[in-house]
Amino acid sequence: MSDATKIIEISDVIKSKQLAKDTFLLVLNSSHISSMATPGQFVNISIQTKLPSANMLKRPFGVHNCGKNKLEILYKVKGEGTNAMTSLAVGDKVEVMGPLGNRFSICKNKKVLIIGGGMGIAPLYFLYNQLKEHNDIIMIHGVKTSDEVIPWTESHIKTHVDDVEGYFVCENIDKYIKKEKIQHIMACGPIPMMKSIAESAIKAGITAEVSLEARMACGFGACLGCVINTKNGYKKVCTDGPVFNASDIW
Amino acid sequence: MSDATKIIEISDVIKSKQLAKDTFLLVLNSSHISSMATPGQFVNISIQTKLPSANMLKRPFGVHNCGKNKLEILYKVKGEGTNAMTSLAVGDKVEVMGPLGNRFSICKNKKVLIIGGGMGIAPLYFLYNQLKEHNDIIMIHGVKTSDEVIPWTESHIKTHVDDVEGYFVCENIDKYIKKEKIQHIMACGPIPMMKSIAESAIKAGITAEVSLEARMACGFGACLGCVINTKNGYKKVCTDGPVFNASDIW
Amino acid sequence: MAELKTKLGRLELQNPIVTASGTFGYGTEFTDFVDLDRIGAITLKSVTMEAKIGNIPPRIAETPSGMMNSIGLENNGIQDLIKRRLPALEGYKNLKVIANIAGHSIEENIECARILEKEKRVDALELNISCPNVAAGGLSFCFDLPVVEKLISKVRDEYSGPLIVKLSASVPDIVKLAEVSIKAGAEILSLINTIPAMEVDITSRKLFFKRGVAGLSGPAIRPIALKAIYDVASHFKIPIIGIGGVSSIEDVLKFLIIGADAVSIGMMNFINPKIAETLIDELDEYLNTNKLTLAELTLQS
Amino acid sequence: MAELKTKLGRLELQNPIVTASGTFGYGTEFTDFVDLDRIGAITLKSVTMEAKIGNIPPRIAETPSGMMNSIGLENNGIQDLIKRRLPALEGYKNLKVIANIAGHSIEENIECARILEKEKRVDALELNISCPNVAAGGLSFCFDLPVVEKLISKVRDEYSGPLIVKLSASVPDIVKLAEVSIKAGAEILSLINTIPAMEVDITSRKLFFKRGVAGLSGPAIRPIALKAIYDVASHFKIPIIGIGGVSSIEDVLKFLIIGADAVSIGMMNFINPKIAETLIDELDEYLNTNKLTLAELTLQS
Ligand SMILES: Cc1cc2nc3c(=O)[nH]c(=O)nc-3n(C[C@H](O)[C@H](O)[C@H](O)COP(=O)(O)OP(=O)(O)OC[C@H]3O[C@@H](n4cnc5c(N)ncnc54)[C@H](O)[C@@H]3O)c2cc1C
Ligand SMILES: Cc1cc2nc3c(=O)[nH]c(=O)nc-3n(C[C@H](O)[C@H](O)[C@H](O)COP(=O)(O)OP(=O)(O)OC[C@H]3O[C@@H](n4cnc5c(N)ncnc54)[C@H](O)[C@@H]3O)c2cc1C
Ligand SMILES: Cc1cc2nc3c(=O)[nH]c(=O)nc-3n(C[C@H](O)[C@H](O)[C@H](O)COP(=O)(O)O)c2cc1C
Ligand SMILES: Cc1cc2nc3c(=O)[nH]c(=O)nc-3n(C[C@H](O)[C@H](O)[C@H](O)COP(=O)(O)O)c2cc1C
Ligand code: FES
Ligand code: FES
Repeated sequence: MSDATKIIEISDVIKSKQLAKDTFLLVLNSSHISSMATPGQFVNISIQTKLPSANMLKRPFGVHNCGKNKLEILYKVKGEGTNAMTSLAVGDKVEVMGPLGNRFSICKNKKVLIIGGGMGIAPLYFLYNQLKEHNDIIMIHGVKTSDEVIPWTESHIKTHVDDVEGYFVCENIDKYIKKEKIQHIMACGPIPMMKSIAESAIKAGITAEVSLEARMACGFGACLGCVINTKNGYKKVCTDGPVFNASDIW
Repeated sequence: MSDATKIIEISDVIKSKQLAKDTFLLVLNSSHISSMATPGQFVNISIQTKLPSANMLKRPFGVHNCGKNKLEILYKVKGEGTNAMTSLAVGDKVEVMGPLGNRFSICKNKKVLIIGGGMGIAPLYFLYNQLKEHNDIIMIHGVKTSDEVIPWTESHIKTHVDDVEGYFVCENIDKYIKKEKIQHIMACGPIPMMKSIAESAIKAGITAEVSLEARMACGFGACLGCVINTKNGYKKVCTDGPVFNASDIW
Repeated sequence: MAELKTKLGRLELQNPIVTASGTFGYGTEFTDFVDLDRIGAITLKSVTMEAKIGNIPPRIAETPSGMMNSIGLENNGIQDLIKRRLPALEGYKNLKVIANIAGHSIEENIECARILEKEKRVDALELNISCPNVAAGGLSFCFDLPVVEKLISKVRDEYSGPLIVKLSASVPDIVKLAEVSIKAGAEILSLINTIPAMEVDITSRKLFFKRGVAGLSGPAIRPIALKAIYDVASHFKIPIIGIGGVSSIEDVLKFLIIGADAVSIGMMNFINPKIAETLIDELDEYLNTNKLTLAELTLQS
Repeated sequence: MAELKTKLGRLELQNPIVTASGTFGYGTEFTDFVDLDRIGAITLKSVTMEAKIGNIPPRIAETPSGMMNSIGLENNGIQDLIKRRLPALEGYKNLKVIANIAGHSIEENIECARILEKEKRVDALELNISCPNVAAGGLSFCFDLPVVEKLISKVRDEYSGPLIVKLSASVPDIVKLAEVSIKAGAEILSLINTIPAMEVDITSRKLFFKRGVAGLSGPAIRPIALKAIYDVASHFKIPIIGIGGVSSIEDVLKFLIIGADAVSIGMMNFINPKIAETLIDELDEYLNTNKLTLAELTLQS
């Protein structure tokens, strides 16, 4: 469990921009969280509403990127919470709690495969930026359909589009690990994809870290709502994760 | 009961402006309601929120003024609904149901006292504009404190400020009716004030109409939630009122 | 167009969307907003033999994602229903009309049933034994199973059409209550009615409602309604009209899946008077898009 | 500063704001957000003799103005509580700590009480007989009054400190349940626990929670909690900790006025982990501004 102090910060929206179908980038002004967050950690966002009677649970989002006084969230519209977030405009205030959860490990001098499925890419962007100096990284963003392609300005992210190139993960990952001599995998995405990656890693005898999701009420270890089953029993995604060693789970 | 067709209109906010302490003017673009509404009628406003889970009841407001394609609401911030309304900005969409309820009568060639207590002034402004041509009208807006004074641009509204000039209604209305030879009173405001006006009118042998409020769920006669006690039993404020003959009630 | 026809025993609806008693007036209040003839059935406001003045106001309070009411069954009596309300609904050939009776005694309910037996515009009778807003009858019936049994069987004797009994979830044992109701002759069960609850006025430091108790409804109570429907549906084969906080097509689906055969809209009619029609369209669309039939909307294990 | 000291029988709190079991972890999870030493009392997550793994996920669903949980009393067992959790709370001299026990049998509760009797950091014991999320014990206790009586009196025999019994509103007769609890030795009653409810997953057409039933809490249930508190408070003189959807100072006032002597915050701790401290400040301010004392916050007639 990370021991950094969690805080609740009132942030200004600096930018809110649609990047792809149902996919938005939210840039927040943040002093504390932006300086404390590490890759893999997440924040809890209060859904903005003037109506206290809504009383909605906070929504968890991975830290997509951090800069000086700047915190970025990349999110997909799923239900009413994320839908409400799309109407955030520059200057609006947002309550952000964080940083929460554990980070991906700090690795060095390795050939690393960073792979994100769908919105799983969100926390990996921050991770890449931190690891790239000391590692040789291949980064893949897998999306189902062409309209989900995010126009990355950075050339290092290879986008794989299922409906154009065929489903990537299950069939190709084994070959890929061999061909590219991958030593470590860091991944985030849907459970079936994470599981398949974990199995490939085990088969190849390499290590893998996966970031997982669960329904949360608190985000900081108090409600016991976010458990997932691991080899050592239930673990809390919010404080024991969201990043787990794949071998602890599958 | 008015037989005009009620509709639900999606209106654009044309203007939202604070006029006094907690007092706002909301100007909406409206084609149907603005052309059908008559003085004393009200509309039901959906509190704007992106969150369906709020599920708030609509809020009733008197029609403050109507122009071509323009509907004005004057409101006071009371609780979460009206508080949420203050964040409406030009271009926002608002769902408005109306016109609802009954109008003040159309009188002619009379010396009329129009008197509004607090936000009770809201529907009377529209009324004045319609009656002024054919009647001799005195119009008073009573407020409790100086910060509630609305800077009317029209000279016909006399504002009476309780904390400066002393409480107006109970003590002065009898004298006023006599002195000004009032023949008919049209009023809207808190119940004790309406009652006091009704008693003065009866004493002076003149007629009075009062617009009343009640907690509403529907606004169009379906829930039976908005009743008030009259001499003929419970009546619905939403369809039998909000305008009542004072003598039917007290 | 998906097939939306719904059979609740002998009561056949063009679709499974119903409006709940007390939240849809007598139908005519809504004609500016919806085409009544498209709705499966409307349930009229509860009626009693004589006119009933109802409870002292205030009668309405808003609560988080819900509302409370203390109407107290105000109505103009059964003769007014017959003379003014039913004739106004004559023109709607596809709409089924459910009359809801809420006598304060067994006798009064028998009388109401006997009178409505003769009314052609009444397609089914709903016996309300679950209103929390009255001193006699109402919810208190539900706490006395022998009385429930007697009440239903007597009403059954008088009324030959489809008989619906409306239950509350706020009872010691809803499964037992359903069992007794079915044995006594209920052909359809509708549930749930509002939940007894309270509100305080901070300024006066008094109970907000004069009677203290009022009935809670709306989306807030939906998870409680779902459980009540599940409890009954998983024990008995009887047709169920599910009620309680329905506000969206997702809710309609949840109710149908968990065991309701039709879904009734209450409080949300006030917030969106067009909702019944909208939900019919959305249900049609959902079934088409997902290539499902109404019959397939059942709980998977 | 208004006087906020609150006596719940022998249990004296610096103010009437409490946090509810299962929604405040073991206190330490919240130290980044609140000063624990300012809170009246915190109630620890329910504990059992042995570690309990809890229910299969998903365990959380959001509902309109509320949430459902199916945690299933996951905890590391009473020894872990004593060795790790209680010592971490040693430093807070003004804070009262309420331990909450939820054994699946009378015997297990007796054992827990006997063990906690020796713990100085436990200022009061709350006996949870109302959890809807377990197969044995929990809410099922509440349906068997002789068992309630036996359970409470046995625990009473083992534990000499202030004994709180936590009730559910989802019982046949809460007044009767309260009566039995008081007779058996409860010194303080806390109410309400979560309400049994259900949720459906539309896509899979399955019940959302593996156990089907889960507990509903949050502002949605507040009007139901207010009624339960009123029902008990208007019948008995026993101190009451009011729980159920408290989210604002207005709610705190409503609970105190209707009959609670202290107010416990549940779900809202997740949405605003600073809420307990905020409400203490706002209560102080309200009393000052309105020149009222806590004792004057009672129901007027
Ligand atoms: C640790 C963590 C990190 C995440 N990071 C991101 C991210 O960077 N970008 C992104 O787009 N999404 C991310 N998610 C998923 C995101 O939290 C959900 O998509 C979002 O909460 C949906 O909210 P909603 O109101 O739009 O959906 P609704 O379906 O209306 O939400 C209803 C409830 O379910 C919960 N919920 C719904 N989907 C999920 C889910 N997949 N995981 C957890 N809870 C869920 C909501 O929080 C809410 O309580 C993350 C989830 C977790 C647990
Ligand atoms: C026919 C009619 C016309 C009205 N015209 C105006 C107007 O022109 N300008 C204006 O400022 N106000 C007017 N009001 C009062 C206005 O409706 C309330 O102030 C408003 O609903 C408060 O909403 P809230 O969410 O801010 O308050 P809250 O107190 O949070 O509301 C809680 C609930 O109580 C209801 N409620 C609260 N106060 C009142 C009230 N006084 N009357 C009826 N219901 C209430 C709300 O509608 C809501 O359902 C009118 C009321 C009625 C019945
Ligand atoms: C204002 C109001 C009045 C009601 N009147 C009646 C009634 O007369 N008879 C009846 O059986 N139910 C009555 N009900 C209960 C509803 O029919 C329905 O069972 C309940 O509101 C739950 O549904 P909902 O949550 O969708 O509102 C009333 C409900 C409301 C809100
Ligand atoms: C996630 C969660 C876990 C809970 N766990 C317990 C528990 O272990 N023991 C207990 O007595 N009550 C438990 N409760 C019930 C709460 O203490 C409280 O009684 C209930 O949530 C109602 O209060 P609220 O509406 O303010 O949340 C739990 C509630 C929630 C939401
Ligand atoms: S979200 Fe509450 S413990 Fe993880
Ligand atoms: S507000 Fe529903 S009848 Fe008047």
